[in-house]
Amino acid sequence: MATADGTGRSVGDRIAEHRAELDTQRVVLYAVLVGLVGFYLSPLWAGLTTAFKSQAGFINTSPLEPPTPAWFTVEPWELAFATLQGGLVNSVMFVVPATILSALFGSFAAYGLTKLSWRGQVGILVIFLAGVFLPYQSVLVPLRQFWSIVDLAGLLAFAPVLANRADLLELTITHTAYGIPICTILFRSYYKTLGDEMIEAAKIDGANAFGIYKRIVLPLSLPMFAVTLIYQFTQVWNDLLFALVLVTSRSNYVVTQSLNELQGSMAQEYNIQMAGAFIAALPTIIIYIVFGRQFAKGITGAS
Amino acid sequence: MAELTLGNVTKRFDDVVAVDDVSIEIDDGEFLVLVGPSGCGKSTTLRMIAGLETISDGRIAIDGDVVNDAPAQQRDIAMVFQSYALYPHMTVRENMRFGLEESTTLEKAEMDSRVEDAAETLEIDDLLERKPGELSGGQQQRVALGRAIVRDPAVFLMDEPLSNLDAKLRSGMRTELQRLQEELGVTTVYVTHDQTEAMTMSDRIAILDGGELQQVATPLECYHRPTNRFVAGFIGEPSMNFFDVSLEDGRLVDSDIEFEYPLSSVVRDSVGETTELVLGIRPEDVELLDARETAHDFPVVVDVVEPMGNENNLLVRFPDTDTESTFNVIVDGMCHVEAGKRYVIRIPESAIHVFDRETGAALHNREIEDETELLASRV
Amino acid sequence: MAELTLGNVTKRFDDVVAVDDVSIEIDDGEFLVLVGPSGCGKSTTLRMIAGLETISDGRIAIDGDVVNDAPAQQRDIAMVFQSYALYPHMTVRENMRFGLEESTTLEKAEMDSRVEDAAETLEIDDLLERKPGELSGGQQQRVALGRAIVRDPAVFLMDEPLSNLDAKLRSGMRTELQRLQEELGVTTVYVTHDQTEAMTMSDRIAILDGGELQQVATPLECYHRPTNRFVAGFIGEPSMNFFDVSLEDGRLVDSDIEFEYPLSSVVRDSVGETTELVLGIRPEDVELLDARETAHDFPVVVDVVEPMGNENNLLVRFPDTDTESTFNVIVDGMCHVEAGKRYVIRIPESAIHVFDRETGAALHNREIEDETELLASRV
Amino acid sequence: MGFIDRLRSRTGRRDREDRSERSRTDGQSEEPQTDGQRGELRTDGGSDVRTRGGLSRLKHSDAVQAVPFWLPPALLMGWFVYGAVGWNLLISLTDWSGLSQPDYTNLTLEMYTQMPNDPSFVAAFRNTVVLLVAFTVVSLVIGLVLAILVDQNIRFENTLRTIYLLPMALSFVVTAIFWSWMYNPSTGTINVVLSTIGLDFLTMDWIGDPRTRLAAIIFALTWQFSGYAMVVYLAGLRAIPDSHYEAAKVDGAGSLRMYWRVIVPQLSASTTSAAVVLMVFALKAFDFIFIMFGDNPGRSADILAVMMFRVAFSRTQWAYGAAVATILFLMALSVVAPYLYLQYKRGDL
Amino acid sequence: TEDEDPDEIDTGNGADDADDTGDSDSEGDLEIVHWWTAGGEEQALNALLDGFEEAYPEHSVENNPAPGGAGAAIDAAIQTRVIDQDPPSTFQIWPGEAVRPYLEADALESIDDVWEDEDAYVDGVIDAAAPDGDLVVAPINIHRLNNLFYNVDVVEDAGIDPTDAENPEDLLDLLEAADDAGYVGLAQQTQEPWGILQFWEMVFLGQYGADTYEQFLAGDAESLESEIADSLELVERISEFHNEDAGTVAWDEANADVITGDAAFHHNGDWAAGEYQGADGFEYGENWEYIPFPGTEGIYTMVMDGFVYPANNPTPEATEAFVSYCTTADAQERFNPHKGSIPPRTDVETDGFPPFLQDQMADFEASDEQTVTISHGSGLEPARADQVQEAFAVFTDNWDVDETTQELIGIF
Ligand SMILES: Nc1ncnc2c1ncn2[C@@H]1O[C@H](COP(=O)(O)OP(=O)(O)OP(=O)(O)O)[C@@H](O)[C@H]1O
Ligand SMILES: Nc1ncnc2c1ncn2[C@@H]1O[C@H](COP(=O)(O)OP(=O)(O)OP(=O)(O)O)[C@@H](O)[C@H]1O
Ligand SMILES: [Mg+2]
Ligand SMILES: [Mg+2]
Repeated sequence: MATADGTGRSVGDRIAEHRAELDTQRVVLYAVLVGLVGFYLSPLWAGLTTAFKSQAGFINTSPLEPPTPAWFTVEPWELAFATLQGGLVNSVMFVVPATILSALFGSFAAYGLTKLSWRGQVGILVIFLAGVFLPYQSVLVPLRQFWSIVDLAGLLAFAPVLANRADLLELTITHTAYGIPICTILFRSYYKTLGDEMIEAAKIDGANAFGIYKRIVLPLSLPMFAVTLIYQFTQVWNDLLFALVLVTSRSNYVVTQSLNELQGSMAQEYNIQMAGAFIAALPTIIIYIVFGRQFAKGITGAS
Repeated sequence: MAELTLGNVTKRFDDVVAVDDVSIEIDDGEFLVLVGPSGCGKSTTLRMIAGLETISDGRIAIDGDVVNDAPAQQRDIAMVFQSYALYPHMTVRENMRFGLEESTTLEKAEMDSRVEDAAETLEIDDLLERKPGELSGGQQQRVALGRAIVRDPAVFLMDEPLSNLDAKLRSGMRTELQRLQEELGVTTVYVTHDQTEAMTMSDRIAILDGGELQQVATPLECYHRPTNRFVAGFIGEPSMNFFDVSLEDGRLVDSDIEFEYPLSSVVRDSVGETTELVLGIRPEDVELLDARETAHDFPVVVDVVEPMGNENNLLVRFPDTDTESTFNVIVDGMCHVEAGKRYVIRIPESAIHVFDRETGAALHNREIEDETELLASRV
Repeated sequence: MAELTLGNVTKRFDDVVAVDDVSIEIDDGEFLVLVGPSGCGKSTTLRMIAGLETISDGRIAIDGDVVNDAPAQQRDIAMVFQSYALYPHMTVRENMRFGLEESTTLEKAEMDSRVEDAAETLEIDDLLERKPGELSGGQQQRVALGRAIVRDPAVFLMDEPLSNLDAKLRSGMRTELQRLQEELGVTTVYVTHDQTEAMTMSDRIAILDGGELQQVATPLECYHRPTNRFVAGFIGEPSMNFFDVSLEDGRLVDSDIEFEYPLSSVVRDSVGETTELVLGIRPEDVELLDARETAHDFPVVVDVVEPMGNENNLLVRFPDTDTESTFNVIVDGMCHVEAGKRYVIRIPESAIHVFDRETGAALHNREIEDETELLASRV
Repeated sequence: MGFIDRLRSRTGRRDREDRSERSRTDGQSEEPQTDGQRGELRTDGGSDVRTRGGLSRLKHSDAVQAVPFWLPPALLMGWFVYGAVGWNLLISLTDWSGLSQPDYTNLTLEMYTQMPNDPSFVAAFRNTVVLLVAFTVVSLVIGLVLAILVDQNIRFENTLRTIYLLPMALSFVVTAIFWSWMYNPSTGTINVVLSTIGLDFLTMDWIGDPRTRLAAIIFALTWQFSGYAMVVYLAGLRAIPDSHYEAAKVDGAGSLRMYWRVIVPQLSASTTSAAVVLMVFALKAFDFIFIMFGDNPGRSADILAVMMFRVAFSRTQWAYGAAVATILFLMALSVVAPYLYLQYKRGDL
Repeated sequence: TEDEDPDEIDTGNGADDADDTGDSDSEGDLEIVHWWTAGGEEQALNALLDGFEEAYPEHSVENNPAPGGAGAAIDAAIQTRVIDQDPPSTFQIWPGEAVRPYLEADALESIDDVWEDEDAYVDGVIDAAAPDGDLVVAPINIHRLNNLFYNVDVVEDAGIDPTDAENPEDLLDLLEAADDAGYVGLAQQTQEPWGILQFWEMVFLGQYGADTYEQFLAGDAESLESEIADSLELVERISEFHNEDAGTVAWDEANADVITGDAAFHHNGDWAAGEYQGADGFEYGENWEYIPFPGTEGIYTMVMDGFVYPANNPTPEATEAFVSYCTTADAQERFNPHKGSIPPRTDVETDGFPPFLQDQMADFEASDEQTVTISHGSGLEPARADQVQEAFAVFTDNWDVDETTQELIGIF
């Protein structure tokens, strides 16, 4: 038998070695993985324990220790919630419509650009795609200018309920617009996987472009809507920058602003801040845990 | 049901001419199969008929009405796709109803009854409430057919509808499709690259190559009476053997290998003045002997014997040539042939084809007894 | 080069027994083809030999050394994958060198010369600097082969290496592969589900079904001397026709269709006491006549005629049976048969096989003249 | 009589026995179907398939039918993205500052020419580049390692993947709060952990000390986004056929060498796409720094995004802020444009 | 129970004419934007608003706090609204140069007419309230910045007497002694640049006096190069005695070191005293004390808050009333004890104030000079102030005296 490696060691020797290697390798692998879990979770864990500690408990214990009964308190949560309450409601009020609108628009655009074939769509697509990567700072000043010229509150003066929420409406429109590129890309990558033949079959079956969208593409997009909505919700919910610039009245503060306020107040009460951080992050964490797979799909679809 | 006419149809994609001046008249109720090598323009032709692709030149008419500019939605056609293209979110029933809902104003009850009738015919009536994802390939195939049938279109178009099925299922569906088309009598254009399908299903075969139509004829006509070398080589598996020869003194000669094949006057006459020729003979028409007997017998070396059980596939070559220039011979499976040995083959003159080497045109095709009977009609 | 022994090898995946107690001795330099229906355990067997899958039971030995527990890296094997598994970021040269670099301590120059030699043999020496993405399917296939060859391993393993190629290329590669293996004389195990490959390339065929080994024998032995009904039905295309019959008074009887087939005493004897039988006859062994002459002739209706040019494929059935129970008959292409008409078929006793209906075991196989010569060796 | 039977009877085809008699002409001998029969089935007069004019052709062309779908979103997005970028450019050419409205009559490049002399800009620019490169590289490396570890057929794979990716679901506001506390030199987890495991000498004032501040930010951002790189790489790894691993094994390569020589080189597409997205995250890291340090993080951690906000919104030097924003946009473009071009070349668009 | 129907009050308070009432009704609420959202600040504002509503029951208030980063967030919000000419009724601002951009944009109206008792104010306050000569911002409180707080026990333990320190250099000796005794010398935060900026301002003021400081504010930094460098160097040397975590903590965390007895000194505005008063068993005079920052005796460095009357005012009358009210003794008496600051007026009753503030009020009245600060917005217009902040952000990074000196000079 031609042993190509020239070592000439018997097969039996090599086997024994191999077996032992295998077991230790697995043990090390799991140890590393668990260590990494520690690394990724420790800030959250430390934050969680701290949020349940009194100020004294925070000072006197190490951050990773769970609170002992002596230091245990839920007061930080109550205080943080009191501060964030308004922001939470406001955030929900603009994040939900912004998310839905940008997903819908994205789906429209992707359908128009993918499933109906015509020249020049790549050009337009590139315009959409480049929008995904826009740093928001580059539009901040004009954005502020734009919304001061377009006086939504004034336009809506006839309906005071809306006029009072003009800031949130501005945020909704703004986030919708800036969400369109990524939603378009997400839907497009999905629509590309839908067979052309299916669309052609529908055409031959007599359906027009709108009918095809409504009866074929839209129902088939539902899983992608889940992905897009989840992704977009997280993005919009987590944003601070636009809110900083566009929201001027405190009654319209969104949750990230309220959370910042919690941090900005005079004394550094970490326990309250941590509780606040968890409260503000709760919707996204829940979504993430329940729809982890779709979330991952969303963020990777962006590339 | 309708007549379908392609008149000088051409399709250009940028600089590629995908379909080049193709004219075919397809009769009402006829089953026409389009075959040809990959990329020859089969799908493009079909898609132009369907209205999925614009027509660069020429005209397509259904029952005399030119439909060049009608959108797919308004041509009265139904198409079965290679991938079936079923709507995955709809049940079988909804899939089949979709076309009716979109293109007619039928009443619900009528739609349902049509769908159910078609489903019964196709023996998928118990699957009506399932989604395509829950069906096997063959069942999906039937649903795709059903979807086409319920619309009662003027023309059926099918683009390799069986190619996703496994061999066994394919041969079953082949028969069924053919039966159905005959029963319904709907004019059908069927694209395939599978010879068996082309030969067995069609009323006529249209053979395309490089976008150009080569021949439109019944299957056996194409097999036995090819109009040119391309068709002769394309139809038949293993394909016809070709030898480049020159005509010298009424004999076909390949001077490199001392091959001389005397021609009878009949063949001689049909060849005419052309001297650069190609001799064609199908593998199954070559006979294997132990010794030379006639002038049409030649010594050969058997290079490879591929026993298939029912027959043996031989790769043989003339002595003193290299392994590159082998040709195929098929002999009976019970006949024991040894690789590497010398044998004698006979190329019967009754079975030879002769082509013009330059144009490829067939100058002489083989003899057939009972010719009209064998070729004229589809069996 | 080496001998390869599989001794009672079993592979269980959770509750699936993928390979069940398989024993094969593969000789030094032999070309063994593993065939069987999809999911029968072919790939699993191969992967166990390669060391890519652990062995649940039994042992695998290369040249007498049991390698059950050796990792793939340390078994002296090379494998050609169905997908070729070329490394897309390396040039052809790098692909071919990779195995040498990883598993030997050869000098650079020696590696290069080996790679170039192999490339020359495979006629890919002008492709050495290209990346796999720039090669056609057939060229990739060759590179994959080359990668295996340079390593000069004890055993070649190939898992459907040709299935990604188109028909024409496949038959070319088939011959080439076979020639190469003969030249190199490396013990080879080759998995395929393609009959033609199995029949034409192998020294011996091993047929698996449901993880169990059915038969290991030369191709023609499998074709003409199947050990059981499964093998008889699996080998041969179109496959053997089977009829469920009972043995009554020395005749094979199907009372439903008034079928009576008298047996000669030779056959009678080989059948023994079993009465529930299956009669087998290959399509090409059935003869088509115009009128009954012997007791082995039966009236039939021809349902479908599929003209293939060189032959006609008939679907026939006994009168008064339904379309479900047709069987295949192959007749010459020049023979004009009309669908729907009645004919007579002859089932020659010399060509019949008889199986035990319950166990499937072959009780009688067909007669062959020249038996040893035809079956014993690979041609 | 069923629909199919109607079809059948219409065709005149009866039963199978007759089939062989059928010749090609018998189709023509049948009664032609009346137009009315089909016409009544159609809503749109579809049986009328005579040639229509070019207008109809245009109306039915895909290009025209696509317009209502993509144009409205394109306009909305186009205005807010490209309109705003253009407007921003325009503002950057004015000398607008303070609390009045801009004056567009006198446009100069002055804002740009003063940049090189502004140490604040130079520092922010340098930090932005450092952040971009270091953060991207570190995240990619960690992501790749994570992906390879997770790809080892491990148990609880989903759980682990979820955990590694979790930080990405959180707002910068939240993670900045967590990390500013993690980095607290006396009570923060990092130093507490370091001293409990006896590495006291490593404890530092991570975000107080300018030498470590940017590194600390990068580390925290890596914590947040390496999971993303992992997910991308995991997808890349999964796309490599098993047979490549197996071929390498059979070829005699050990695990490490297999990854190094066969697997990792095949992940270049994943690397590019992950790198681009990570860089864009880095350019957007404003929220994080703003929460941690306010709008004045010091030269050691200032980045263009923060500087832009500070200059424009704290100092009301709108034109200069817009100019900085333009530079930021150009940086993003310089990352994205080659990527898009590459994608286009590869035919992935 | 205090929420009585406004109409009822209206009728009961017949002094206002019907037009007024009608106007104030159509005017809507008085929208006040400020950043006082927590603790004593919130209480102080509420006390002020209560007083205002008592005095002007016809005006109702819409409290619109915009907190975060001591004014950082308010900037963006207010600026936008001012640019849009949609300002709130009134908003909080630092009297002094912070007002400058609004003046330049003609965004503020003069409040000369509604200002009550100009005589009750010292010059420094009037100057800050009228940067261009017209009064535009009504100050409501004054914090003092030039305090040096210390822990009495620590100081005694270290054997030092803070009152010995006559100038900033002397402080260095005190810190050294404290350090020798094992204490943190100076509890400080350097995470945000204003901490070290305000400290430098005190050092500079202490070393060179108010005139030189004013010269710097006026923009003549160039001729002060060596002074600036010297003062920076001293700051740098003092930084040796900072708490270790100065770079990561907020000021109140640093200040906690003084309360716990870990640190000897803390420099800050008198808001720091709020922390001491909040700590149990930590009494003024007994456990903690303060001195004016060494070298700044007789100077009162003011950190004020005030309210303005924006142009294009949505509620002119209510705003007028509110601004006017802010200048009254009543308003300032209500507001300041909670806020921990002193009233800008010198005629406010001291009884309601804790002893520490009473001492401060006395200092204020006795002060020769009142200066403004860069670190809290009143000394320089915002754009400059922000650049100075940035320069100090750099300084806390590298403690490079020369570089920072040049940068400071370069700003003007
Ligand atoms: N949309 C298109 N743009 C450009 N060229 C095209 C397009 N569609 C087809 N072609 C070209 O037209 C020619 C014919 O293509 P077609 O799909 O009709 O071939 P086909 O006969 O159906 O082949 P196959 O058997 O592989 O399906 C090919 O050369 C193909 O490359
Ligand atoms: N990793 C696995 N886990 C569980 N079952 C498996 C696994 N691999 C194969 N099997 C099962 O083992 C059986 C044999 O599989 P194998 O891949 O060997 O079949 P095969 O003969 O190669 O089929 P094919 O022709 O389709 O490649 C099948 O039933 C398959 O489902
Ligand atoms: Mg095609
Ligand atoms: Mg397999």
